Amino acid sequence: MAQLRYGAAIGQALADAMQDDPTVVIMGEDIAGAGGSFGITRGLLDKFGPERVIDTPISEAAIAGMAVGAAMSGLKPVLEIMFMDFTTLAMDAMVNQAAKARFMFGAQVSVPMVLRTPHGGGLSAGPQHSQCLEAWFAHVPGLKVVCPSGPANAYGLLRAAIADPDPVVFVEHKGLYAMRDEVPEVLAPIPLGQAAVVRSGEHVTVVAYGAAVALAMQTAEQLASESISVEVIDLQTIQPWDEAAVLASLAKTGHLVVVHEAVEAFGVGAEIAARMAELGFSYLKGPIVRVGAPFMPVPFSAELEATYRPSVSRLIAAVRKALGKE
Amino acid sequence: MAQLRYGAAIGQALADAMQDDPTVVIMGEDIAGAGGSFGITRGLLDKFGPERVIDTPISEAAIAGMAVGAAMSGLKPVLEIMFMDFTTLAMDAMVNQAAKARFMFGAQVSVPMVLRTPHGGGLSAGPQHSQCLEAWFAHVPGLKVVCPSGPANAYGLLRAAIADPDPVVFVEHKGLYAMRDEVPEVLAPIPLGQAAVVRSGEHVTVVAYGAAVALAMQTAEQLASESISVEVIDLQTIQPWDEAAVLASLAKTGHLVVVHEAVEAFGVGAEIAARMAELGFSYLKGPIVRVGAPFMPVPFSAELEATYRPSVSRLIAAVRKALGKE
Amino acid sequence: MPLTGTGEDGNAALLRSYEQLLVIRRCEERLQRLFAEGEVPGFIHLGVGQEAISVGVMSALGPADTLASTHRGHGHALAKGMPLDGFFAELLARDTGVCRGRGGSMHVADMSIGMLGANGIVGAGLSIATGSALAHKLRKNGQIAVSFFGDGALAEGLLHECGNMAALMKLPLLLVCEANGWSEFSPVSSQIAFDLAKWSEAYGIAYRKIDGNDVVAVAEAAAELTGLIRSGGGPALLTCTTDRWRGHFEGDAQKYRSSDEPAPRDPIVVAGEHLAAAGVATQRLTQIAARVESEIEEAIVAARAAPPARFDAALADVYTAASIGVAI
Amino acid sequence: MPLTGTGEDGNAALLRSYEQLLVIRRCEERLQRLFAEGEVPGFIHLGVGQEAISVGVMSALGPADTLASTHRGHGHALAKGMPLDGFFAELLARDTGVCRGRGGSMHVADMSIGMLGANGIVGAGLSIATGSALAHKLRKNGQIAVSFFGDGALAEGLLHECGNMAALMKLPLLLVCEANGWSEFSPVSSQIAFDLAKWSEAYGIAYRKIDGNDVVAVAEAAAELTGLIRSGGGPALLTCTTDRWRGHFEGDAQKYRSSDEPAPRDPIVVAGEHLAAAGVATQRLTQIAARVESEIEEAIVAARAAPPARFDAALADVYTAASIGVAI
Ligand SMILES: Cc1ncc(C[n+]2csc(CCOP(=O)(O)OP(=O)(O)O)c2C)c(N)n1
Ligand SMILES: Cc1ncc(C[n+]2csc(CCOP(=O)(O)OP(=O)(O)O)c2C)c(N)n1
Ligand SMILES: [Mg+2]
Ligand SMILES: [Mg+2]
Repeated sequence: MAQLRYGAAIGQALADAMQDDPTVVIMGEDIAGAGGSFGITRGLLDKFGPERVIDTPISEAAIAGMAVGAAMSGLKPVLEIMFMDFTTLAMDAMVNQAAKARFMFGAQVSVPMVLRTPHGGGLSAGPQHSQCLEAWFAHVPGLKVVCPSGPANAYGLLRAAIADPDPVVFVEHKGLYAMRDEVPEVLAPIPLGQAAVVRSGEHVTVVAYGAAVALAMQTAEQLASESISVEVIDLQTIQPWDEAAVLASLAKTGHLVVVHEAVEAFGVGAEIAARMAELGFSYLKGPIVRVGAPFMPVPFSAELEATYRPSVSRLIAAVRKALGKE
Repeated sequence: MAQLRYGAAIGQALADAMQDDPTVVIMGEDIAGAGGSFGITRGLLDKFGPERVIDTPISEAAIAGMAVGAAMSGLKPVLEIMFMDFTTLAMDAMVNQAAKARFMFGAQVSVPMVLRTPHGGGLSAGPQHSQCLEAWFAHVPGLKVVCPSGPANAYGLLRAAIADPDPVVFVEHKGLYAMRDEVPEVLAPIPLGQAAVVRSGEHVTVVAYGAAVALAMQTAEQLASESISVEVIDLQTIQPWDEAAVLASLAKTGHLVVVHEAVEAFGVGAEIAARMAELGFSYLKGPIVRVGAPFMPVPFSAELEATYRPSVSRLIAAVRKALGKE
Repeated sequence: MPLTGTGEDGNAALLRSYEQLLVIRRCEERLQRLFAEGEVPGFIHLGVGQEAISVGVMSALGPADTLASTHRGHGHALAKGMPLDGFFAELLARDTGVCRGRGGSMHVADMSIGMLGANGIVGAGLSIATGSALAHKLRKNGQIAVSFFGDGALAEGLLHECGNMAALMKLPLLLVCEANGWSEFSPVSSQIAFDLAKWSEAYGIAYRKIDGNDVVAVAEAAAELTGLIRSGGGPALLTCTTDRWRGHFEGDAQKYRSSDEPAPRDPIVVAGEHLAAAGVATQRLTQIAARVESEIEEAIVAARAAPPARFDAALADVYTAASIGVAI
Repeated sequence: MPLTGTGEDGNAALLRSYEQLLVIRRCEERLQRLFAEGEVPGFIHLGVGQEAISVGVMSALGPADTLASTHRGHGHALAKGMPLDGFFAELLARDTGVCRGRGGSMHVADMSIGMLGANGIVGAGLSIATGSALAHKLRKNGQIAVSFFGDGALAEGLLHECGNMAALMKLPLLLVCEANGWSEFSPVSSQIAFDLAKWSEAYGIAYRKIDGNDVVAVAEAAAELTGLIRSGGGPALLTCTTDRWRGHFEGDAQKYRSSDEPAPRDPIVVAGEHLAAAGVATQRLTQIAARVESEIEEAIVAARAAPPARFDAALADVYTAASIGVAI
């Protein structure tokens, strides 16, 4: 097993994809010369040159729309939007153009583009540089949404996203960029749409994605000492998500908790809970409990932000609640 | 009881609000001289003049941001975005500015603005002129989201929205504009955040909003003949929504169906179902079933669109499923 | 290449343009009736009176050059070569339509001829065409991309972002402003405060403004500007003044228009005059007109007979490969 | 009003400006240390070297005039009159901060003096200021609004949308471009292809470009342009050339910068030269400097002693009135 950082895994996936496919180009603000605000694209300019590693002006609406047009004209653009909060400026291109093109043009064309963007807090970056907005994109038919939890699936999912013929919103957690973990010797794509059971357990299913997976694992570890056996599912892909995997786990455990860093209300967890409250109702032995951010913008204060973000203690409380052990 | 059309009720609410409060101004594309693409603001230019009824260029990002700045500077702007699909161009202003200002500036200021916009299909307007995107806004702390189902609450909720100190996304259904119904002799604001039990019943709770309320009422009517007694809740406000009202109804009926025209996946119904699968779990006697649009863009073909949109027959099937009577 | 020469042979290109003008005009006139009779639903924006812009610009494009269009895109589609069958079948929401009945008027597209789609979002085509131009440049295929947009669309921020981007990257992009003086129900003069010639100059974008109702003038300007662009000169902007004969969309009562607007010049009449001056017999034009009419009627007959759009096929086309999704 | 006169009295305004320059500079220098020592978290963008723009422009504004700022907004806030206590308390995430510790550096705001907020979204302030200008115009209160933005922000579409809007509606709006030559880690010349003077001319927006490191020059140009604006002339644009002395944000290693950039002119030195030329004694400046330093240290002491930001209060401030929400 080799070791890789999450950020480096993403950089590696970009490099390998560019190596394998000359139509892959990457674009974004300060991604070329400077290697990106988080250093993810460092080295790619030297390797692939300025025609394929493109620094753009601060024009999010245009570059997203350009990615659509380029994807319709033979390229596979991978666009970086520096913070997920700034995707607010690129919504028309993603939602009304990229997501719809294949469907509304009668399957004449696909839009093979990836929008990479970091979400999440922990850096005191405040209300406009920390949001987790993946639920928006998951609500839009035609987009795929992916969120890796560690270096190995960051690599594998990004390779799959770039190879995918459809537009993919690839959500990275900026707090994970420095995370170091084992990756397989031979890195390979991980199919989109498949969850991973990252810890198996008997009593309760915890569904997580992105940075929340580590929380779920810690929670499982802690609860094991109380003989509560937690099964942890890493969703990996948020749209289309792996309903079958979650259902199978729920069938086994009878209890469900969903955790993510995004605001709980109308977040990704709502869909998972709602779907299981329908499909999995007969398996449910207790309430479905969600852990997410409270209903407020992300605060600047480090102290407030720590309270704001989901924690092991909140997740433990949620598991107890789901099990009726409050 | 007087009679009023949905569109006229909205126009009346605008006129009355402008009459009562000189700081209310309305702005949007073709809303002044032309009275709006759907004729909602007709007559207001003559009544209140071009300083308060403002035609703008086709610059959605700017006019939404301007509404924020104007609201921070003593006006109460009511902005029309011609189709909800075009709010994709106004997301930064709504999400990063309007929604956050009060919180992130330490409650120094409120942003008393309303963004009015029509959603929904039925006009063969196609994939970029029919979307229901309210779930996005409901996911953003700081925004309120309202969706009236008929003339009476269109008037009352809009008056409350304009009077409200916080930014409100006021979602109208373009297919309802011509709907005529009874309204009280004396029109008054309807508080935000409160649902209305529009039909009481014993066996199952159907939660709806906007155009889906009429569907729910028809469904209830039809099922009454089979001795299935349906309680229909008109949500009215989607954020903050009236959890207590839904919970009380669920406590009575034990069964829950949620219906809306928006895409089912990651839609408003997901949050309601998820919340009830937690808070109301002990009351639940069957699966929570949602009825929404399938996972595809809104098709142009009238035939396809009719299949796409929720219908009484799909709602009846959902109620049966919820009741275990498939 | 210039459209005009002498005699019938020397005017083959102009005759082709004349035919295209007629095709677009007659198609839209038929659509107008089909809409009025309830056979075509939705929002239909006709470009009657503006045909010379599509035809003139397209005369300077090759089949692999791309274009992004607008809500008023029939002319762009047909001039670029969209087959009549697929066009009418789309408007009639048939499975044989260019978009299999899912897009309709506002989304007619034909990737096989580089027509990247009409678009319901004002201004969106600007960025799509800019991206397409970027692809052409990086792929070094010698192609160019064209963005058509109206004079009302000039207010959208993408004009600036894409103008800056294209100038910066020297992209092979032709911007074509169809200046009909209207932005829906409002005169453009009430919405646009800047001068487009000066604007272009600020970005170093080559600029021409011509009579958009004269297909020869449009073709000449397009030939000049696409020549500049193909030789690596970066983006150019062509403003074509024209007139919107009909309402913003079909069904628009146009109360906002005054009866004393000057009568617009008819691009078909203008083209006919050019042909007459060049010595082409009117009889030739009558023949063309007859052929166009019958081709259109045949396309409508075929569309009517075609199977309707299919829901299952639509659902399967949300993603490219079948994937997990919420079934209806 | 001009900043300069003769003697100490005649130079009261310039002395005030000098003090403001010092306040901003010393505040930022302290912040730099507080950040390095881990006492201030988050993204901190310092405007060291750019102070004359804030101070000069503010000299032309009244207390009720409004401004929308940027991610690099300390100078705008302090020059407009934000109290030092609230400023430092905010950066230290205290309950007594101007934003009660929820906004931090990127969101410092003080509505009581028309400072509508620093902003983490490049370009967003353009539309907020334009809207504020609209409110001033409709309320006929004689006030104007100012939008500060960087030269990198020139690429955003809002520049165009707001420029057009303000020109069209003749809004009382001053656009101030802080041209430090950098857009994060890239030279602006690699991102902006248009000429701002010509651009302004295309929109009929009055334009001046001056040395932004000379507070007197900024003040004079701001006085001229705000005069034009207040007399109903519509929007104006002022480009102030300047230099970003430090990294894009604190912690930026600036590997992209070359060591042979010419040494920038220090706005404080320039202002000091003006004062010396006008006969103001250096001793006077030393006194001011000492006062400024002690006021800043007091503010930091107070901030440190203040209670931390409160979660419950934050949660209660999402909406104006307590409403139904999801509790944590
Ligand atoms: C983003 C967006 N805003 C508004 C509209 C509604 N709309 C459709 S066409 C139009 C006017 C466009 O005017 P112009 O660009 O001059 O084109 P024309 O209709 O004159 O061909 C408007 C406002 C839209 N479709 N998209
Ligand atoms: C919409 C948006 N895009 C990108 C960023 C990231 N960003 C922050 S500052 C900056 C550069 C701004 O340059 P300029 O406007 O010249 O201001 P300066 O930093 O030079 O003061 C960028 C790209 C952002 N905050 N917002
Ligand atoms: Mg027009
Ligand atoms: Mg700069």
